[in-house]
Amino acid sequence: MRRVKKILNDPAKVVEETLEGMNLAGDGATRLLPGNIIVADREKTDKPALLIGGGSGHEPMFAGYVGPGLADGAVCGQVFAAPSPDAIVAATKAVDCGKGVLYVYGNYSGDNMNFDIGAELADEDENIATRTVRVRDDVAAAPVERMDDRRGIAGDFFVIKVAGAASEAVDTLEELHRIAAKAEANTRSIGIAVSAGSIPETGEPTFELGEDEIEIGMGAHGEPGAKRQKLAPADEIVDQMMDLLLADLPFKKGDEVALLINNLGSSTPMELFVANRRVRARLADAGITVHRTEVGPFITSQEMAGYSITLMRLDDELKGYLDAPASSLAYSN
Amino acid sequence: MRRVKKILNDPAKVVEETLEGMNLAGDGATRLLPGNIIVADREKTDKPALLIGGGSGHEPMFAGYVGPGLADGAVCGQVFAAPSPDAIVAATKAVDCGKGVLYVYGNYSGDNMNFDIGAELADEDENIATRTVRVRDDVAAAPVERMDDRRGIAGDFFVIKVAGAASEAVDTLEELHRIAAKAEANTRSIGIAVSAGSIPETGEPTFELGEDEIEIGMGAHGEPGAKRQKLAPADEIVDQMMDLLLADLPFKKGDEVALLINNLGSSTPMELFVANRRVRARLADAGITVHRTEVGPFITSQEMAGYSITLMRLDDELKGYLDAPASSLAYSN
Amino acid sequence: MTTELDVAGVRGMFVAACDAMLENIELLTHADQAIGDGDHGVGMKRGFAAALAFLNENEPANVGEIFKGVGGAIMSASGGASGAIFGTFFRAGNKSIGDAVMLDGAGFAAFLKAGLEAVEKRGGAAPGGKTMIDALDPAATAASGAGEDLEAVLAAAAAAAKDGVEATKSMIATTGKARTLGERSLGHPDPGAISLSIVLDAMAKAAAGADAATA
Amino acid sequence: MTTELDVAGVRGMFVAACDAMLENIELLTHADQAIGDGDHGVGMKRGFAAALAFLNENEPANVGEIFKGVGGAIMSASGGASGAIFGTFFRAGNKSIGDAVMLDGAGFAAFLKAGLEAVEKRGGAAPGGKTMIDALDPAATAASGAGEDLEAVLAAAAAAAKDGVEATKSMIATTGKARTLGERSLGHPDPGAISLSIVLDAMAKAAAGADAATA
Ligand SMILES: Nc1ncnc2c1ncn2[C@@H]1O[C@H](COP(=O)(O)OP(=O)(O)O)[C@@H](O)[C@H]1O
Ligand SMILES: Nc1ncnc2c1ncn2[C@@H]1O[C@H](COP(=O)(O)OP(=O)(O)O)[C@@H](O)[C@H]1O
Ligand SMILES: [Mg+2]
Ligand SMILES: [Mg+2]
Ligand SMILES: [Mg+2]
Ligand SMILES: [Mg+2]
Repeated sequence: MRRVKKILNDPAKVVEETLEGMNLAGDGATRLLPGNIIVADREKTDKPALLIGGGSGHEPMFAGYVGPGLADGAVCGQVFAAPSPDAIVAATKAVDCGKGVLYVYGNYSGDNMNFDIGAELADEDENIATRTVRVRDDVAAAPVERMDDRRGIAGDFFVIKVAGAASEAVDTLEELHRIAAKAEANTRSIGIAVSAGSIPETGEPTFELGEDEIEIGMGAHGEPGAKRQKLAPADEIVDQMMDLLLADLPFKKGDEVALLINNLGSSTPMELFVANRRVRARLADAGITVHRTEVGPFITSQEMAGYSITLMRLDDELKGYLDAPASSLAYSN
Repeated sequence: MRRVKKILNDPAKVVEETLEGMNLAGDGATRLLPGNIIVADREKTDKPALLIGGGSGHEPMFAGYVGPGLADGAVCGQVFAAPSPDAIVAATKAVDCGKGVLYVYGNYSGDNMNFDIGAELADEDENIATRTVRVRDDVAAAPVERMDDRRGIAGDFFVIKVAGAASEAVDTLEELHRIAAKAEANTRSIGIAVSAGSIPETGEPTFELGEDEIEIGMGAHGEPGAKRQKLAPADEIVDQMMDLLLADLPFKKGDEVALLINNLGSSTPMELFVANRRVRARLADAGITVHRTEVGPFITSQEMAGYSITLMRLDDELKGYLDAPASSLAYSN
Repeated sequence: MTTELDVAGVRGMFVAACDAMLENIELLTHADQAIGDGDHGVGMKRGFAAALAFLNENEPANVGEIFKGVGGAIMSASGGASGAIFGTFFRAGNKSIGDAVMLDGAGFAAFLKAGLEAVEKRGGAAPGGKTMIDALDPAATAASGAGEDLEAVLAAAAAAAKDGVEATKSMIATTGKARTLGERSLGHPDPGAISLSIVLDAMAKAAAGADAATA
Repeated sequence: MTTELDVAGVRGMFVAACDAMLENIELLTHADQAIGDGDHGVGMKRGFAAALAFLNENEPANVGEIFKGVGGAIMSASGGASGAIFGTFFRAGNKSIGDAVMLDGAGFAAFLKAGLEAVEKRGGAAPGGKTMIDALDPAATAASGAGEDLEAVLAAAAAAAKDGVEATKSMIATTGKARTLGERSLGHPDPGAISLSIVLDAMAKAAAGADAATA
């Protein structure tokens, strides 16, 4: 099989070296702890804390979103593999300020199991209360009746942004959980891909697509989507995506939304902006207004070529937290 | 020749559609004018203005850096082609506040000629004074004795950031020019690539590299670099780059720098962070401290895989402008 | 027949399982590329290498400590779904076997039963969902009907797990990253099921070999 | 021999040049891929398509207006180095020819000389730098020695430009995007020189054809 060309050292150490580089890029804003944990380097304040995490290989997600107004820490697994319970417990201890810790992560069986074990250990061994919000924004993964079978993709970012801002503002873990859960419940995404990413350690593309094929509903690890079809003009592809997305929550006339177009890796920014043009036309047609747009690499899937579209339906509370100041390696506001 | 797979509409209209999408993504912060011009949508204040521009295909450069604390406008050519003089004149008129306009762009013969013609027309027909700073940061393009033969790559960003902040603070075009020229004079970059980008309208890779080859000194349009060699571990590649970079200005013990690691397109963020790790080790060895780091896609070259490293040597004045607040589609501070 | 093994024997059986896993990484990678995200091989490599290190660097006082150490090593070094699953699976052996210093067939069958329950509880998956449970569940059933003799129990479990892997080919995934493949997952075996089968097969062979050596 | 052309004849000669350029886009693309950034073909396509539109949609009153309109269309539609260069080149014809209503060989030779000077002034490149100047400079020289007859002057200029293109193959680029190629630019012709040669060749053929038609 074709081996992917990358500029790396030992692929087995890529996660450790990546996190070292990310921590250094923070120029003092973060600290790197054993177990592939990055935490914000600031005085502990008396607040419920936010811990995020998941498999690596999606940079800048998760460690790029650690800082004031965002997460207090990120616990990072190996490439496409959830972090282990002991790392999760160590990260939980590191971020807890005495008011407990909210976990926000994508809904995958690996993450669910490892964070759940971590939560049990944090409770039993460390006496730290935790709550969990699993992001299930990918409409392609399962019908709406089976929300729990849906995986978390770029919607992670909006939930993290809202939860990060809320964690600075509210007093209890319950309240933080309520707000993050509301953000999650109002977020929907759909992804597509035209070529595969690869895991550095294997160096092989995780799937194969024909020269003129596109996968609608592609997941952030190259998991298959809703369907595979012939490549078509951008406007047609975006229309298919928007049809699935708008129908799902559903988003309705008069809704106000935040919009995120996420680069899964090596799509050109041009393609994302061309898509945005059509997304906005569709939203205007549907009578939906956009409060805020983000375009760029928020959660990548190695060098996969493709992108996803995310909408979060807003109310005044969510809007306030979304607009609140934030500062981190990958997102400032 | 292999055709590159992208999600576009009519490739001949890709620049227009991209700019439409970029303008919409600003959610009201910018306006799109005829001639592929994006300007900040704000009250004209009594200040020397900053106009940036160049060929398209490098998104988010240039139109992504329009906003308070950054450029007042960007004039965008077709893919990899400088904008025409008439568009430059129109953009000059749109951003001028009565105190003249500074042009900042990369040093390419196409940009130089078109902006020079534009400047002559702005002077003759519109009575608008202009000054120019051409960014010549690419150390691979020519020896230091022939600075004018060097092209502008990711160093554009630092010069734009400093000039944008300065344009809000100073009173005259001369003073703005002095500061931008100082930023330019203190900025050096070096790029590498492992695979090519393509121009949407031709759909063909702009160069070919062997399966285990890397080009050291690759330019932002796929122009060849200093040399082509076998791929090696990241640390060795970064060492080669740092050797060229540090020797050039030269950067010396005790210097304080800003650091930018720019994704040329489809390198994975992991690769950039792994590189940052080694860059920081080399800088520490050389007794150079880093004031601020940026990592991500600042000036891309379509889907080229590769990255560049940029250093700007700082003094208190440059540091102040670099840290000043800025807000735009692609960079906020 | 190897009726039972002492602590050193159990340790040897686990070393054999680790070795077998480490020899089959590419197979697991390709299985996960076909219907998952391609990382099952590297995950198992990290986990079983850590388990091997544990076995090489420690002197377990009883059989339970071996199960606990191996499960803990896999859980913390593998990460991912399979780290939690295989970690949970082996650690269940510590609870069911505890500080026993000998492992016989009934003990191993009890471990498989406890492991299955723990995995089902942790992951919420059920038989038929195209996971390692579809190798584990038949293995546990076969083991519980195979008497007291360790070698016989292991042989029965390994054979049943192997059939279980085959059976996963005709299942449509309902759990994990293969879920959205739907019908496209047909024809491919489940990667985690393959891993379990490799482990049980290596253990069965080790137990048979231990017999030959001491017979 | 076509000694001179009126406004309609000059217009026809430019239409032929535009058509020839538009037929050779891929050639130009590949030439620029070899030593530049690959956009020369699409740039010339935009420019000469705009020039053709100008020619089709306007009724120029004199020869100078044709040169000015074509140069302006290319300059604003092409962009890039070649837009400025070819735009500057053709616009120089307006200054040298002005409101004349006939174009003869001496007039064309004067245009090439003025165009060369304008291009050198605008871009700062000199002969030997592997640019379109290496086709234009010999063409201008050949034209100035070829007398008054337009057809003869064009034939001489076109032949010299063609040789000029050949000569660029053995030059090392010192300007533009091919500069950093250094010795690697050897063996490849300069894309802009090819364009100039196509233009002059098409004009020469058009002038010869115009003759044949009116002979
Ligand atoms: N909930 C679950 N219950 C049992 N086994 C599971 C569960 N989820 C996943 N698995 C097993 O884990 C295997 C995948 O492991 P791995 O590739 O390492 O994890 P990931 O899905 O995180 O990439 C699957 O083949 C399956 O056998
Ligand atoms: N300074 C210059 N003087 C004369 N011709 C030039 C100059 N710079 C570039 N050219 C011509 O322009 C051609 C490249 O055109 P094009 O590919 O359209 O521009 P770009 O370099 O902006 O991509 C070169 O082949 C060369 O003939
Ligand atoms: Mg995984
Ligand atoms: Mg160009
Ligand atoms: Mg997997
Ligand atoms: Mg070119």
